[in-house]
This record gives sequence, C-alpha cells and structure tokens, in this order.
Amino acid sequence: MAIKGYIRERFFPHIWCPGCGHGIVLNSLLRAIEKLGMSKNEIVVVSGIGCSSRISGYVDFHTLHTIHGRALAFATGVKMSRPELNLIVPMGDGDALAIGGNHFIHSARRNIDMTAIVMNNRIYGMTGGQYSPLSGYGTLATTAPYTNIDYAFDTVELATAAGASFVARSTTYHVQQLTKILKQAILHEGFSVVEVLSQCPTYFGRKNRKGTAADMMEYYKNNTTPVGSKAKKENPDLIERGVFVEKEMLEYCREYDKIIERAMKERA
Amino acid sequence: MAIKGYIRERFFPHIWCPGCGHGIVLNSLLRAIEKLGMSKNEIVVVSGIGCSSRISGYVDFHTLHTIHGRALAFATGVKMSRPELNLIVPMGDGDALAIGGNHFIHSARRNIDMTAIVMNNRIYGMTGGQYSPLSGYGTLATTAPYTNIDYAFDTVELATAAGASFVARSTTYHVQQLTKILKQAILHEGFSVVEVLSQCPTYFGRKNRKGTAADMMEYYKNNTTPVGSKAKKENPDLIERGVFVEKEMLEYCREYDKIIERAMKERA
Amino acid sequence: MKNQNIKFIQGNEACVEGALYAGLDFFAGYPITPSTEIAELLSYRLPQKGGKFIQMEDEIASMGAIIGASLTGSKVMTATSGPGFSLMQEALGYAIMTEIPCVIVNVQRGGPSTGIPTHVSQGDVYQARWGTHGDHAIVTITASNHQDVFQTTVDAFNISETYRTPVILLYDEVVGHMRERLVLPKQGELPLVERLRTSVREGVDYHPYLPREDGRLPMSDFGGVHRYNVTGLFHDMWGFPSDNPEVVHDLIRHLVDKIRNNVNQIARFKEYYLKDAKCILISYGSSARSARNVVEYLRPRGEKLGLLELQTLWPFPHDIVNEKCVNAKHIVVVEMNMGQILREVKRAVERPERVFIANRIDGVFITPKDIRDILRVIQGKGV
Amino acid sequence: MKNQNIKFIQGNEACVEGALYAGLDFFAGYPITPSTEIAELLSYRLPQKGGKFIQMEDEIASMGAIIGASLTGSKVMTATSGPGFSLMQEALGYAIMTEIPCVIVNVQRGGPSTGIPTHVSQGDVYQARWGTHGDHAIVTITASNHQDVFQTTVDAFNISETYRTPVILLYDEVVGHMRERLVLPKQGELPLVERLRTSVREGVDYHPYLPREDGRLPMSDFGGVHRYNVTGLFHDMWGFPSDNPEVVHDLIRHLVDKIRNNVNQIARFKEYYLKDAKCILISYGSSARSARNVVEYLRPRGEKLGLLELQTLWPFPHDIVNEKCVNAKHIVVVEMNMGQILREVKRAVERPERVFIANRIDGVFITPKDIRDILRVIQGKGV
Amino acid sequence: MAKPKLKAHVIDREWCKGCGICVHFCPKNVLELDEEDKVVAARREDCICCKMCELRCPDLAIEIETE
Amino acid sequence: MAKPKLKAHVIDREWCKGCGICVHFCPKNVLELDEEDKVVAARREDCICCKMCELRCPDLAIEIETE
Amino acid sequence: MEKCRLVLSGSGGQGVITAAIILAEAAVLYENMIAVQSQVYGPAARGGATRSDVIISDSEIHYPKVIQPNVLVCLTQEAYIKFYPIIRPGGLLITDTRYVKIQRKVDAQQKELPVYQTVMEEIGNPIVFNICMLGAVIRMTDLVKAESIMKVLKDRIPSGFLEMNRKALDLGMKLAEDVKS
Amino acid sequence: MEKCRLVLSGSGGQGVITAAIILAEAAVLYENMIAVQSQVYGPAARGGATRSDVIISDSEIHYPKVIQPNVLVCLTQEAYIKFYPIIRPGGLLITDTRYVKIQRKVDAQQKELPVYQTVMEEIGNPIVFNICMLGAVIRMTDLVKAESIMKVLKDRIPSGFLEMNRKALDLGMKLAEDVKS
Ligand SMILES: Cc1ncc(C[n+]2csc(CCOP(=O)(O)OP(=O)(O)O)c2C)c(N)n1
Ligand SMILES: Cc1ncc(C[n+]2csc(CCOP(=O)(O)OP(=O)(O)O)c2C)c(N)n1
Ligand code: SF4
Ligand code: SF4
Ligand code: SF4
Ligand code: SF4
Repeated sequence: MAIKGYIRERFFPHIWCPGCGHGIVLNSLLRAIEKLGMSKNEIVVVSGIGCSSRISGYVDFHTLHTIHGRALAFATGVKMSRPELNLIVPMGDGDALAIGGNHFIHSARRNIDMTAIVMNNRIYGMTGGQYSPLSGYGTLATTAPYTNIDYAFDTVELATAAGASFVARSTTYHVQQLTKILKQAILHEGFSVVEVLSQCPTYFGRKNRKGTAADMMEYYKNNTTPVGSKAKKENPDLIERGVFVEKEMLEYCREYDKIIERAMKERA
Repeated sequence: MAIKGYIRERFFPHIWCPGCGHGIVLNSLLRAIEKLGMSKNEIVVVSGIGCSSRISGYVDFHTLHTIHGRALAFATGVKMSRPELNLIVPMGDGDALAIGGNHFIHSARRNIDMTAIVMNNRIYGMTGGQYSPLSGYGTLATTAPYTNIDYAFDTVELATAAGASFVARSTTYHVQQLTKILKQAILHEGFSVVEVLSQCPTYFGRKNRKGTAADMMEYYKNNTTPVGSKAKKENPDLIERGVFVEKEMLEYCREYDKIIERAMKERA
Repeated sequence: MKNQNIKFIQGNEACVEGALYAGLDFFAGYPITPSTEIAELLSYRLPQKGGKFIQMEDEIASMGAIIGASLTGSKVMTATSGPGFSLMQEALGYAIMTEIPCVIVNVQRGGPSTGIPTHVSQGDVYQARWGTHGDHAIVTITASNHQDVFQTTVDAFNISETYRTPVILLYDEVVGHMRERLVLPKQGELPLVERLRTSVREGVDYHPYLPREDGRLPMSDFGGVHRYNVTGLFHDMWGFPSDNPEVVHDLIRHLVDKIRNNVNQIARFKEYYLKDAKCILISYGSSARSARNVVEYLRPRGEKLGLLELQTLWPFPHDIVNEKCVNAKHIVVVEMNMGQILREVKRAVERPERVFIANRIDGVFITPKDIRDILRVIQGKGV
Repeated sequence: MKNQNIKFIQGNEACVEGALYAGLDFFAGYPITPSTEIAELLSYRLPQKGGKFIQMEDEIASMGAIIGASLTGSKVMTATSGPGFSLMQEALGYAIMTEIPCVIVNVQRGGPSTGIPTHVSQGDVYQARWGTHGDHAIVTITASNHQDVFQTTVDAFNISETYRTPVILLYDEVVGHMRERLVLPKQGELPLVERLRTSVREGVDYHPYLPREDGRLPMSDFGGVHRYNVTGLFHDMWGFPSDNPEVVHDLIRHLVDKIRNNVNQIARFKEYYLKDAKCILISYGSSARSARNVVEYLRPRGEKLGLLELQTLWPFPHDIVNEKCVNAKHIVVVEMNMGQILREVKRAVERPERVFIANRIDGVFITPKDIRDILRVIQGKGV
Repeated sequence: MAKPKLKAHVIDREWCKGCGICVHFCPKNVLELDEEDKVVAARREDCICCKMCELRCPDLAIEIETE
Repeated sequence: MAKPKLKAHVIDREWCKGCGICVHFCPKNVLELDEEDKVVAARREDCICCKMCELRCPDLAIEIETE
Repeated sequence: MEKCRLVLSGSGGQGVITAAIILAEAAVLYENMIAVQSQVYGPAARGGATRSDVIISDSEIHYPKVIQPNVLVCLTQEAYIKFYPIIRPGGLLITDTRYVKIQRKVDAQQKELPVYQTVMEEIGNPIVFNICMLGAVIRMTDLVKAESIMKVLKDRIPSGFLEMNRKALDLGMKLAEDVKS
Repeated sequence: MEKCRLVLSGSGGQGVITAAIILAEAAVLYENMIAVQSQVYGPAARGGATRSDVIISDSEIHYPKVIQPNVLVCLTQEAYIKFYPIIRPGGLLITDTRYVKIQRKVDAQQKELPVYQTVMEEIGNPIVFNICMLGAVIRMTDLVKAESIMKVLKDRIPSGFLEMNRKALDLGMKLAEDVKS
C-alpha cells in the first residue's frame, strides 16, 4: 500500500510548523510500516500530549491519544489484554522523559513488547519552548533565559540501564537508517526504544540560533556518527547513531501467559 | 557525640520488626554522621512513606516525613532554598524506584547535592509484602503468588545512567563498609546514591524461605564481592559492593548561584 | 455440612468475588492500605480464569493500564485508598471524557494526606464527585455489609457498561477489613450487563462517539475491525479533536446528562421502618451498621426511628431522599466525616433546619452509643 | 511622559508582579497552557532578586519542591492548569495537613481531561475545594482584571502566611492571556504579611504544632535552631505521628475551623448598584467582566440591575451573599461552567427558587449578549 | 535493475509549507521555492530520482513518480 | 594502641527484640538469647571487643563498654 | 442465644488473629451461626499488643466491634494490662501462665492455663499454641464443636499438620476441663 | 471618544500580534488611554489565520473581545475570507495588495495597500512589514501618534533597528495618505 494509504488525508496539511522534524518521523514511520507490509488493523498507536503526540491523529491505525506522559501506561493495558496487536508509542522528549520518565523506565524493565519512539527535539514545543530533560546544559529556552543548568539524559543509556532489550538512535536527516531501525524495532519482540533526533525550528531553533530546519538537519548530518565508529574515538563529541542494544529476553506478555497456564493447572 | 545523642530515644524501641535491616541502616548512618562530627542542626532528613521512611522520626535532625515516592522532590525544594544544609534522603526500594522512580532519575540528572539512600529489602514492607521493582524475576510476594515475572532494576546502573555523580552499594552485613560509604556519600558534593541491601525477614524472608534475619545477612555475606574483584569474573552471579561512580561534576545549587550572579549583573 | 457457596471473608475479598462474578478480566493496581487485599487476591484468582493482573509503578499508571485494557473490550478494575485516589484524578477525567468503562475501588482511610492509614473514615465522598478538573458527572456507590459489597460491585460493572462511565466503589476500612459471611449467588442469578458492541460491519463507517437514540454508545473493541481515534480533547463523533463550540457544548452536556438524567435508575438504597418514622437516620457504608443497630435497639423501646441507607452516593438521589423524609421531624445523617452527605441531604429536603449530623472524625468507628447520645441532644432530651 | 509604574501586560504577568511584590522567593513548576507565561517570566525575574526558579519533572514534583522550600522560610508559588492541578491534589493535601504556606495558581482552561487547552473555562471551582482526599478546608481566590489579579495575588500570600494554609489562585484563560493596564503600587502601599516566626529561643522546647491563643502557629525555619518533625500523618503538637483519637479529632477540627471561622475576614468581593437592585448578577473571574458590561449597559436603560463580583470563592461567604441578596427578585449566577458557584449561592440565600444561571460551557468566552438574552427569559420577557 | 526514469515530481501545493528541506538537500539542486513559498521542480531534467526529497519531506508533499 | 579491655556488655532489654543477629555473628560466640528472647552475654570472658554486635544491632540495644 | 463477644489478644507471632478467624469461620460455615471478626491493623499491631474481636450470634450482627467482651483471652502481660479493664464484670478471662501474671483485683472469672507449657511438653512445637488455646476457649464456652474447628483447619493447613493440631485442640479442651471442675 | 475596536489578522510569521500589542501599549503608556489586547491561542493560531483584537477607549473596557470590528486588517487571503464577514457595516478594512484579492460585495471601506511591496522596495527587509502596516492604520484612524509607537519600539527592540522601523512606520503612514486623498 502506498504510504498515503496509512494516513488520514483529510486532516492534512498537519498542524506541525514548516520544517518540523516530527513530520519526517511520521514519513519514516509510514515507510517502515509499509515495508513491513503490516495491515492497518494490527497496529495500535498510543501517544501522550505534545506536538509529537499529535502524530496519532494522522495515522489510520487504532489511535489512542492519551494524557501527558502516560502513553506507555495506557499502552501496557492495551498490550496485555490484546498481545497480538503491535503497539507503537511515539512520544516527545518531555512526554517520554520529563513527566513520563517513570513509565518509560518501568516499561523497559518489564520488557513488554512495544516500540517506544522518542521524538527528541530538545524542547517543549506544544507549550512554546521551555527546556526539557534533553535540552542539555547551556541551551536557551523560554524558562532558561540565562541558559539551562540542567544536564540532559542520554536516552540510550537510560533505556539500556532500565532494561530495554532493543535500543537505537537515529535522526531526521538519516531517514533511510531511521526507516530501517524503525522496522527492526517494530519486529523486535520486547521493549524497543528508538530515539530520533528531531528539530523544532520554531522554538529550539529560534531560541538557540540554529537556523532553518535544513540547517538543524545539517547539524545532525555533521555531528553524528555510526555506533562504534572510530570517528567517535577521534572526536568524542560526536553523537552515535545506530542500534546500541538488541538482545533476546523473556517478553512480559508471554511470561504472563505462562503464569496463566500454571494458575489453571494448579486449579485443576 | 555518642550515637544515642543523634536519636529521639523516647520513640524507642522502634516499630521495625525484629531483625529488620532498616535498623542496621539507621545504626550505620548514625555512626557515619558521628564520625563526620556533624552537628544535628546542619542535617535535614527527608523521607517518603514506608517502613524505611519511618527512619526520619527516630533521628534527632530536621526531619521531613513526606508522601510516598516524592521525598526527593521535597528535598530539592529544601536544598535549593538552603544550600548550606546537608540533605539525607532514605527511601525504601518501592518509595525510591516504583512510584518515586521519576524523581530519582531527575534528581540524579540535575546532580543536586544530596545523599539518597535506597534501603533495598526487595519488597513493600509497610503494606505487607507485595513485590517491588527490585524483587527480581522468580521471587514470591503477596501479589506474585505464582512467582514474579518482573525483572529488577539494577539500582547502580540506573543511577549511573541517570547521571548521579556518586553511586555505591553495600549491605546490612557489611556494616563497616556501609558506614564508610555513607560518610563518603555525605561528603560528596553532588547527587549521591547509596543502595543498601537490607532485609525484611517478616515478608520477603518468610515468603521466599530465606530464614532468619541473620540467615539473610549471611546470604549478603556469601553472595557479594568488592567492585571489580576477580571473584566476580569467576562467578558473575555475585553482587558487587563498593563505590561504582565518584566524579566531579557541577552541582545544581552552585550552578544556580551563578545564574543569580548573571541575572543581577545584567540588571544592574 | 459445608455449603460451598458460603464464605467467611473480608469485605475486600467480597469485592473481589463480586468483580469476578461480574466478569472482571483485567486488574492493574498499586498496593495501599486498606485496599491491598483486593490486589493480592486478584493476583491469585485472575490468572486462574485467564484474566490478567499487573502491579504498576504507581496509581497513575494503574489507571492508564485499566483504561487501555477496557478499550480493547476487557472488564477492568483498580483499587486504592485516599492518597492513590488523589493521584488517579487526572486519568479518571480521561476515562470520563473518553467514556471508557472502568471500576475504581476506594477503600477509605483517614485523611487528609497520609492521615491515619489503618483507621476508618468516609472523608472522600466529595472528592469522588469533584476530584478531577472540569465539569463532569460520575457514579459512586457504597455498601455496609459483604452481601451488599458483592451486589454493589456487580452493579458497578453493570452501570459502568450501561452508561460507559467510570464507577467509583467507595467502601471504607471497616467494611473492607472485617470478616463476615458471604453467600455467593449462582452464575446467572444476578443479571450482568455485557459490553454493548457495535453492530456496524467492517468497512461500514463506524462513529465511536455517536450515541444511539437510546443514548447508549456501542463500542468497537480497540484493535478490532474498526479503526478510530480516542482523545481526551473535546472530540466529534469520530473521536477526532474539535474546538467547534457546538461540538464542545453537546459533548459536555452528553457526558453530564447521561448520568444526571438517570439518577433514579442508578439510585440504590435500603430503608428500615421509614413509614411511621418521626426521626430518620440517613447513613451509608460501615456507619450504617451502627445506625441500624441504634434503630433496632430503640424501636422496641418505643422510639419511632427509621433508617435510610444510601448505596448510590453520586448522582445523589435528591428526590428520593426528599420524598422519604417529608414526614420526619428530625433527619440525622450518620457519617464519619465533617458533613459531606449532610450537605447533600440539606440541599435535598424541604425545611433543611430539620437536618442534623451524628458523626465521628477521629479515626474511631462510630458506635451506637455515639449516635444515641447525639440523638438525645438533637431531640432536646439532653445527655 | 511614560510612568514607570504603569505596565501594559498579560494577566499572567500581573500575577507575577503581585507575587514578586508580596516577596516570592521560590517558584517550582511545570509548563502548561494557559499558565506557562507565569513560569517563563519568573525564570527571568526571580534570579534578578536572588530568588530561585526551577522547572521540575512534573506537577507533583513541583508541589513537593515548593512545600520543601516554604518550610525553610521561603515564600513559594507554583502555577498550572486543570490537568496539572489534578496531579497536585495529593501533595496539596500534604500542605494542608502540615500547615505549610504556599500559593498555587490554576489558570483555568476547558476540561474535563485535556479538554480545550487554549479556551476559557471556570470548571475547576469545586475541584479547588474538594480535589484532595479527606476532610479539609482551603482558600480560593480569583479576579477579573489585572489590578485585581495583582491585589489578589498579594492577598493570597498574606492569607497563606496568616492561616498557614495553601491558597489557590483560580484565574482563567481570558484574564491570564489578555493584556491591559496595570498600575504597580509602590512598595509599602499594600500591607504584606511576613512569616510568623517563633519567639522561642534555641534550646527551649518549641512546639511546631501548638497554636497560640490567637490560633496562629509560629514557625521555625527548617534547618534553623529548632529541630522538629513534619509529617502528613495525624500528629501531636511536636509534629510526631499519633493515632490518639483526641489528637486526631483536635487536629482535623483545627485545620477546618481556622478557615471556616474566618470566612468573613477572608472574604473579598466587589459590588455594583446593589442597593436598589431587583435583579442581582453574581459572577467572578473573567465572566464578571461581561456581567459588568451588562449592568453598565442596562442601568441607563432603566433596569434595576446589580452585580456582586466574588473574589473569594472558598471559604464561600454564605452570609454575605445571603445578606446582599435579600431584596432581589432574581439572582443570576454568571459563570463558565455547569453551575458550580450556582450550587453555593442556592445554599446561601433564602428562597433559592430565585436563583438562576447564565452560563456558557463551549469554550467561548461568555458575551454580554449571551447574558442579556438569558436575563430576558428569566424575567419572563422572552427572547 | 536499470536506473529509474523520472515521470514527474508530484507536488501537493496545499500540503507544502515551504520549509525548504527538500530544496536544501536535493543533491542535484533540482528544486526551489516559488514566490508563494511552494516547492517547484525548476530543473527537473537534472533529477536522478534519489527520492531524498520525498523521504525527508515533513509534510508528505512531494513524491517522485518514475516510469 | 593496646587492644581494648572489656568493661561491660550494656544491653537494653527494653529495646532488644531478640532477633539473634548479634548472637549469630559474634565471632567468639559470647552472646545468647535467654528464655525471654533477650540477649545476654553468656560467655563475657571470651569477648574480644570487636563490637560487631553493637554495629549490627538493628535496635541499638547492645553496646560494648571498654576500659 | 445471646451474642457472645470475644476478644483474643497477645503479641504478633502468637497467632491470636488466626485463632479468632478459625473460631468465627467454624461457627459460620459448620454451625450456621452468624459471626463477625475484626482486628487492629497498622504498625501498632506489629509490635505491641494485637487484638482480634469476634462476635458470635444466631441473629444479625450490625455493630461488628466488641466494646465489652464477655470472653477475653490475653496471651501476653502487655495485652493483659491493656485489655483487662474492658472485660464485662464477671466475664471469663483466660490467660497463659507462662506469659501473664494476673492481678487479683480484676472483676472477672480469671482462668490461668499452662497452655504454652503443655504444648511444649506434649507436642514440642509452639506453632500450635494458638490452637491449643482455642481448644480451651471452645470447651469453656461451648461456642462451637471441636469437629467444626477441625473442618476449618482441613481447608487451611497441609494435611500433614492436622494430627498435631487435633492434639493441641484436645489438650486445650482438657486443660479447660481441669480448671472447670 | 467612542470605543475603537480593531481586529488585526494574518498568518503566523507576519507579526500581526506584535503590531496589535505595540498599538495598544502605545495608547496606554503614552497617550493615557484605556486599551485591551487579546489574541487567539493554540495550534490553530500556528498554521492558518491568526487574529488579535484591540479595543482602545477613554473609558473602562469590560468585555475585552471584539465581536464586530470597526477597523479590520487582513494580511492573508485566508484571514480575509475568514474575517471580512464580521466587520461593522461601513467599517474600515485594510488589506495588503500582495496577499489579498478583495471581493467587491463586502460592505466596508476597503483600502488595498501595497504594504509588503513598498517595504521590500524601500527597505528590503520583510521584518518591518507589520510596523509599516501599523503606520497605515494609525494614519487612517488617528488613534495614536507615531511618536508613541516609536517610544514603545525603543523599549522593545535593539536601538540598531529603530531607524528601519521608523522608516517603515512613515512609509505606512504615507501609503495611507495616498489612499486617503
Ligand atoms: C499534566 C500535564 N502537564 C502539562 C501539560 C502541558 N504540556 C502539553 S505538551 C507538553 C510538553 C511538550 O513537549 P514534548 O513532550 O517534548 O513534545 P513536543 O511538543 O516538543 O513535540 C506539556 C508540558 C499537560 N498537557 N498535562
Ligand atoms: C500514593 C500512595 N500509594 C501507595 C501507598 C501505600 N504504601 C505505603 S509504603 C508503600 C511501599 C513500601 O515499600 P518500600 O518503599 O520498599 O519500603 P519498605 O516498607 O519496604 O521499607 C506503599 C505502596 C501510599 N502511602 N501512598
Ligand atoms: S512548535 Fe516545534 S515541535 Fe511543535 S510543531 Fe512547531 S516545530 Fe514542531
Ligand atoms: S515489615 Fe519488613 S521492612 Fe517493615 S519493619 Fe518489618 S521487617 Fe522491616
Ligand atoms: S520538504 Fe516538503 S514541505 Fe518542505 S518545501 Fe519540500 S515539499 Fe515543501
Ligand atoms: S541484635 Fe540487637 S535486637 Fe537483635 S538480639 Fe542482639 S541485641 Fe537484641
């Protein structure tokens, strides 16, 4: 099916600003799903609140637009009662890691089968440009007029430490890699985290003089490198892209099925 | 001052069960403070809710017994407005890492100067023995009658990934090491995490047939090893003890003081 | 010989029995005294019937999980007490807005804040009605003994499915923890309302938020043949966000009226000796037991005393209460708070100056003597 | 020439000016429309005076942080809107129980749930009163123009310090976002209530929870010379947990009575043309602007119309409202919800059948025409 | 497989927001924005059908149709 | 420094809950629980004043006094 | 029958609450009487004196707590001191000789039974202490039959332990007879 | 004076909201009049047609929104289509020739000004488009003096840009004169 077959065209053009990286994530995600040849009815997209979370309204799947930061908790309920469904949970960096941080690490710990996409634009877009836990030290935001003194999480390290069995990172510039990674993440059985370095030209870009959307993507082009590349050794400031973790681990819903078996046996 | 000088004797004997590890943590903490020769007025102890959190009522410092999981958030307010105070935040494993997980990782990320003590008995004691995010796969609890399928966090890894600048682990058996580590943690400027493997003979012990409190401590004696010991290489199942992370990083309150300087200059 | 259908259990266990009888499939919760036994027992019982139990990281996540599960067609429940109930308020509003059936049990303990966790109280009555932000309506039910706990739990699921609304089961520590007899009804003995599923076939345009003539909203299991959108924003009949004033107005009216206009159908209550009662006690939950004791004690002693035991607290059955009380000289609300149902009774009856309160707010279960002493004072008899 | 004390700003900025005037030292918050400007401006202004701003990971943490900071002697505030306000309810109860002064701003938007985030509503009035679990009392204030926003913000800090209670500033999107003139009072022009600190000297036994004869509770800055315990459990005069029924009873009564008994001291309101008014509009917040417009429009046209603008919503000034309304033929509550203050007015006045509502619940700011149209119907004049 | 031959740049002027991403990253500089800030294939003959514009467009507004 | 000489095992029978931790871990097996489940120094002469009982007691109920 | 109001008290580990539940359950399930059982919760209950109330009757029980027990069992000194003042004058007050030193002034029929001692001597396992005490109680009050207690135990404990419990129950009943006569 | 009700509309980047604020602020701070400004928020405002309302008066303003403007400025076609129906019959409707094709049927004095074109030709920087438009508005309505606008700008923008803005303002006023006469 052409990717337009996966969207709700009547709502386009979407509400995102010109050049918003979230649109590129949408673009990539649709292509990944198309390549996987999945049917619309087997996909559930659960999102929270934020510009990024509006993505759920645009895709023609089962879409659950929840409350800020809690998407993964809702998704857990959906997945546990319908394990055959494929859960995709796109979240903004604030949604996933500020207010939603606890659900993020606990979902990872349980290794419940779903794909969490962190659309990281390093800012709160929807509310107009406040700093997020991924903005990083020294950045400017409407609530950090004297520059931000908060350190940023490393999404990859946090997800890994919390127990996610698939952890990857890409950017809105590297759309082909992104599509490929999203495919792997969706196929992976267990909790997968894909961080996408995205751009908010309207707020993060303007506040931090990062130029146009294209300029911000240029930055990702020039300041990232494949995982374990030697470029990284020469220049530690480079951000690594690619798959960081991919391991076989018992998946939560399957484990629970065993519990049910045991419980029913005991009973009989 | 003798350690009894640091407690509120009128509330003893305390409410903890016979053999509860929390009492040993109290014992060690008092000795650490005594060795540091700190005055009672410079210490603020903030706790949440749980058996462990009752510790705040027994020590003769400024004590703030808050709500479940939020101790670090309250402590952040205290510390920011009175940076000269020493903040100690003892929490149960559920308090710190179930409902409190988000505040835990964000406090670590900010590297705000306080000492978080995770009194890890792998169970919810106060509510009577439900599993916690540190119980671990295969354990029994009142809410895991068919054994627990949740994986456990590794507190040390999680704290490290979140950005804590001091991360250590000890046990209620290794009281001398524990006291030493608590001293270091309190002296460290930045966010320090000390996980103490503690015992709840009443619930975790009983449910999981771990024997008496002494037996549970024997277990810690026999199944832990100093960080990086080669015993670990030979037997990967051993739990490492000691200081895992100790690094110099800009501390949050000091950073904020610089913000104030800048703001005042700009204004003048 | 032992009757397999008779059990001697705690109120919390009776609630579990009721939930399982009603067809509970999924429970997500976070332990808290005095509700924890509900989670503990369900972690054991649910998988035995192929259902699922999960202990989440907190109460917010628990609400999220049950809402998600309900959307796929499961009957869901969570259980908590005051502090957890406060945390659930945001997600509760989401369930109200999206009209997703779910049952929330709040076994009340003493508040505010951590309060007295192991002592009884009925202090969350108003929070159950107004705890979440924005205009809304909600159903809240309670009970005073295990047979009624079972029955009202079943009712809760039925009402939740019928009106597609969260229902709050507002029990209290005394009922939750005490043990007494429960006679299990046979399957089929109590009517069960199953999820009303859409009859719209695959491919035909399904409107998840277009009520039928009878006001009911047929559902399509999430993940099924109909793909639609669910959002906590105001939304149109397709479930898509809208700030069109007409859409907003109609939705909020629908959400509130579907409950308000059915106040009498939702009303559950019991009455004792009301016909000729000069003085009527109005009570609910465990305090109704003490009130009942007082009535049974004073009737034989010649006092024209009656008891109206409320089970449905919200929507408050104003007309019913008013009508029952027309001839009473004194109306005394017996509760363990500072007068929450008292407020409603005063709003409900004519001549509110007839309405008094006999309460206790110190964590101690109100005794018949407490009530009798206050009664005498109200009746002008003095101590 | 420009007068430095005149500003043309948003209501949210007026709130910030008021808070700084009142001596705000510490703000912790989490962004949410339509309150975000408060946080943004304070992140810039607070450090300029040596104060501190922190953006926390969520609203729960924000409440925790301001409570902790207040305990050390700081004047503190947070700001949010519906969804965040729901999340704050548990910690709000803690501040009530521990009697720690703090100011919580809720700039209301359309609910329930995510609702209509950028549109106006006044739907959180009852939640402000009853949102947290357990019996309790709370102060809630609002305003309709920037001068009053400034004034009520200062009041909020004063009341919070005087009674050692959280105070809710319940503004709305229209007032928060519109820009109009604010004339800054000079320092000293408005009285400020500073933290009442204990006079007990070091070493002498200090009782953090033993009220003085006048009912006020002197505080010792946390981290100072007096070490004591603070807990959300019921506690004795030293702040240590107690489930002694007498202690519990006295504490809950103290918490509620200190507010209830001072309802008239806490009451803030404004009145226009009430003396001879046959029809009285009662309104608050932005809707009071439309109501005022109606009064000013119809008076010259011969209608005996008056306006009672409420600023203090909780504790609700029943006696004042009743007294102001004795001679009115019609009383019309103008608000943007389904009748929350309407409920209170009906409870307050004699002959509640005189009370009507003119409201709007579709996210659109109520217009003078909306009110005039409804008025005619109420007066039996028809459309 | 033979390299694809361009049929058309299918551009949805309603959806295009003129962000310029496709223009910026087009390896052959085929695209530009017109006075209404909508993308146009100014030098379509140079197009090598790499489809990078299509893959990177945040608005799904441009597609490369090949024969 | 000369090794410390024992003065007394100071035991608070009110605080001791008889958990047996000190008894179990005493390297010289000095301690035991009496019939009331309170700790007693049954073999005080063997005590080497290592104070491990004191450091591990969850109830701050035992102290080693040295001269 | 008149309502019988019992309070069983002691310390955490002694199993008084289990005993109370077993007693009430036996009455309800096997002698179709009405019974209500409740207990004190919270940290207070963990250390210190625990208490469990049981009311047994043939008619509905509304108020479920016991204010003035006519049967009071105290298995620790602390419990005795705390609860003897509430017993109904002339009521039955059972204590264990090992744990409780009784006071003469108490207006009640005080029965001191060497329950613990007997259990240790005859069975050697303190785990059935509470069942033995229960035997004494039912023998003295004739509230429920021993068989009913055993039926309840059958549903609750591994069959391997039934024998020991039966023995403890009988011992308790025997102790009661001795003091009775 | 009679209340003057203005609605300035256009698309996100054009700075109509800033213009509205500057106008109202000038009236309040430098000509001590009463003014209220409000605007539409939300995603709707980001894409699509933004709108800002200004009321200027010498007496108190209670109801702060504009239902029927007597001055309407539309800087995009979308805004024009959306808002021309609300203008007060006979009111002043200002549009930019580049962005708006006006419709004859509208009952208002429609003034089409080549604001954008002029700015680009004379100044070459679209950033002052809104100020130029503002110049036209104040010249046509005589609501506030150009000096007052400049004073507001002084407090808002780096002094380096003042000159350019002054020029834009004058150009706007000039454009207004041309159509006036
Ligand atoms: C409980 C709650 N708090 C705050 C908000 C306001 N809010 C909406 S989205 C958002 C953050 C958006 O940032 P992010 O998640 O990074 O997504 P983005 O908009 O940048 O794509 C916030 C704070 C809310 N809706 N609910
Ligand atoms: C909001 C809220 N939810 C739940 C509870 C109930 N509760 C109290 S303590 C606790 C967990 C205790 O476990 P842990 O933190 O590990 O400490 P421990 O008791 O084991 O020392 C829980 C769930 C509560 N008090 N508040
Ligand atoms: S504000 Fe930022 S994140 Fe939101 S749509 Fe615009 S560019 Fe994207
Ligand atoms: S229940 Fe466990 S954690 Fe709590 S006091 Fe007893 S032993 Fe300690
Ligand atoms: S990338 Fe898309 S939206 Fe941007 S200019 Fe090209 S076609 Fe238009
Ligand atoms: S460790 Fe302490 S509490 Fe335990 S037995 Fe020894 S002295 Fe008693």
